[in-house]
Amino acid sequence: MTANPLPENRAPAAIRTEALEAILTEKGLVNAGGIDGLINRFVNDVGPMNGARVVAKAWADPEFKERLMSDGTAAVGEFGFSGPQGEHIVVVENSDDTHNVVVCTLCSCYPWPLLGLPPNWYKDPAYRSRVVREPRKLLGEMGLDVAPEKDITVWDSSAENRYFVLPQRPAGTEDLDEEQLAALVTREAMVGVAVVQA
Amino acid sequence: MTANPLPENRAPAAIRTEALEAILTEKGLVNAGGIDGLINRFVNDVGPMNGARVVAKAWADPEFKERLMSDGTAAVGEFGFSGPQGEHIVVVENSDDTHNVVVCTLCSCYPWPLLGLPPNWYKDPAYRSRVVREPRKLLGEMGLDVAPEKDITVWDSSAENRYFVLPQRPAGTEDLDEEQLAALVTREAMVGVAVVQA
Amino acid sequence: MDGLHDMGGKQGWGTVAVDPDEPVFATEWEGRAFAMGAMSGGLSGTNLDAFRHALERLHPMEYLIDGYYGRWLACAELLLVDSGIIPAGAVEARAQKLLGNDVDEPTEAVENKPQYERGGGGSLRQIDAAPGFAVGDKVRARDMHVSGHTRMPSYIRGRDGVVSAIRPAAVLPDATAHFTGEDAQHVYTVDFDSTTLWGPDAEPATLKIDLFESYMEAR
Amino acid sequence: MDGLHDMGGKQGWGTVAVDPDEPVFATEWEGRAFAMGAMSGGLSGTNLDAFRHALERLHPMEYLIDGYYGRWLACAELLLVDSGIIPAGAVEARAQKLLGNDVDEPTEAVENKPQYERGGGGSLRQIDAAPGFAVGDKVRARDMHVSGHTRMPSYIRGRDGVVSAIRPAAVLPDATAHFTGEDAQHVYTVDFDSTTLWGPDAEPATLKIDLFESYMEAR
Repeated sequence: MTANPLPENRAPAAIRTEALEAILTEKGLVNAGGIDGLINRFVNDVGPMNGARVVAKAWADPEFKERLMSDGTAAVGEFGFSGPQGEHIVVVENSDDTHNVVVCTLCSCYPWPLLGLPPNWYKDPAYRSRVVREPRKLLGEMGLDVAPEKDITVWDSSAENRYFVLPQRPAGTEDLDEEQLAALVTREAMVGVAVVQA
Repeated sequence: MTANPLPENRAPAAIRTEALEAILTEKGLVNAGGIDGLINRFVNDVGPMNGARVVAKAWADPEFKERLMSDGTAAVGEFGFSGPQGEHIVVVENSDDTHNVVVCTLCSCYPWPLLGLPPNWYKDPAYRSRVVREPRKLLGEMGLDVAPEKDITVWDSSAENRYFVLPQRPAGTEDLDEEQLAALVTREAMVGVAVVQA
Repeated sequence: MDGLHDMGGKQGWGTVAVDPDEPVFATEWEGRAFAMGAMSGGLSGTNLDAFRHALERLHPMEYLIDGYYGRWLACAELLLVDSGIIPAGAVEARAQKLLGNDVDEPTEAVENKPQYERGGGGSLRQIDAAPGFAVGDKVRARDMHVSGHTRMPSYIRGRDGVVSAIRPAAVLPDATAHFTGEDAQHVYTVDFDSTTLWGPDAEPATLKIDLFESYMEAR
Repeated sequence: MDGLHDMGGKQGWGTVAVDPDEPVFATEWEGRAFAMGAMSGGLSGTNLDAFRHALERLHPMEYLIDGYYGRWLACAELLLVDSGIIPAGAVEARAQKLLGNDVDEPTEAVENKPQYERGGGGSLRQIDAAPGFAVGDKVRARDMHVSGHTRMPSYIRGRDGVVSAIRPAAVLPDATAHFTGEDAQHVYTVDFDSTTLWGPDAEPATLKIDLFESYMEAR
């Protein structure tokens, strides 16, 4: 067999993970509590609900929106959203003219403090390869038909700037408060593969 | 999990091969004898021993060598070597100035009538990717140190021409007959990743 | 297409070892997969170029996971399914049955072989047109973006070379793989200097590659 | 490096489906592999760029076979082995033991962390040099052939674009991943028209990508 350098009876990833944790634990370099804490943070504390609050506030508060667009990092810092993969946040706004969509073709860079860890589709080679070459077709396959009159702008996160899409506020949401607005905002809309629906 | 579209409990290749053969046999499209015959041909009848005879004759018979260099297809046809992957044979001669090496970067095209089916190293992505970019380094890793004063020419078999390397005749073989010479000639030497040694 | 198969110059594949004594087929199934792969073009009513394109159409994981003859097996199945000789999923279903699992096998497929004409056997053709390029001509490999089958590898795209030989004319794989005709063309060997391809620090070498006339433009 | 990771514009990867309800980690091991991957930079005395380069150094099969967190696990192991925190082969040997197989575990490694200085936390830096390019400048992505780590994807190599924003200066990953210094540079967002990248038949779109100053040349 050519091309596969992995040992034929290699242990499954679950067992190799257990093995690495055991080795590092014996050396006193990690402990289960530290690992559990990190997992817990990304399962429960950080995720798209952060970004959704930012979007809702930007829709509800024009002054905040102005701050957000001119210095995304500082504006999301008002919520306490900062940390790894959030050194420099740039917010890009969808409009009637332009639809924005974000990718990292080289790995899977993603604005962790606002959206948590990336979903599978964002990490999938099909997304990473195709969205820079045939974005409209790919978005259509993913369930978003971008209106023909809209231009598409694709942001490839090749350095430490993290792009965050401010979706368009859907019609019929004039009476909702920030919390209600935030509940409408999906992860997919904040990356640009969906729009927000009322 | 991203990137792996294969069903998790997919049957091993050996069983899928058996399954395909069973289905095609039931339809009367293949039979075991035909399959066995094709296997037998490439295991026993066609292989590097064919090319080795061509090389030995070229070393021993200057007129044959002239015919071989000017029309490889016709010259190897004198031995009855022809058929699939041998439509147009081009022989390239190693010299004190130039070392030739053959690859197919896009698949694994190879002069079947002269060399049989390609060996694993020829099909390996490491060979296909590296020999066009760092041939001297790769050949060194494969055990062939090309003399620094020799130029390296790499032939990428991107169309239906099949390249065949005529190695240099080693010193000390003046008294050998064609059969003895042929016994020295390896598959690797006829692709250009080795030289012939006495 | 810009697929995994287009390996020239790519990095990260490691090293390669020569085993001078390796058997032609490492296992019984490899030989049988080879044989059925070799027969699949005829059985499916396709051709060699369609088989090569089938290799390119495999998902990269499928391309790699069972090695070279794993690819042949997968391509045989792909062409036979495309042409309606066997139904999609039939091979895996039968394999599961062979493993003792109780699965339904798909119903029969409807034969759907491609309809096209060939101008002869094999790939070489005699053509009337005079060659557009001569030995010694400076040429550029065109900056082509072909989503289907092509025999122009990406590593020479847009790079300058010199014609060193005129080869027999041949059918254009970009056409025959898709059954849209033969478009037979002159074929040339074009020489590229390694520094043109890989930058000034490249290992010195000459790269010779065969190009169809429509892949080339004059410089 | 021209590796499998450099996926922009490549073909043959199929389609992608969105599952809005997918869990953060599909399995227990994915979460633990993530956590150890996140800690591996600190434990090995390396950095984020070295981690990204470790992803690129995985054999393509390793890159793909266990998905995203499989890559993180493999990278954690690679960096820890490189830095002599654990011996090569230790993870697989321990895993085999956990599976009940009788194998010898390798002896201890010798710590060998890279020695290098950082000019601060994170990747952003203040630099004195004035930006070499201004918004509106026409530029070309240099025809670079980097065998190590780089953040210049191959699909813009040699293509023309226009600077649309100046971003904060940052350390150059091509340097920091290899512990050869920081080489902090200005970073620009450069706009490319899709037809410049993929030919005249490309879907209309604007591609915006961040480039370090040394990746660019004036047009």
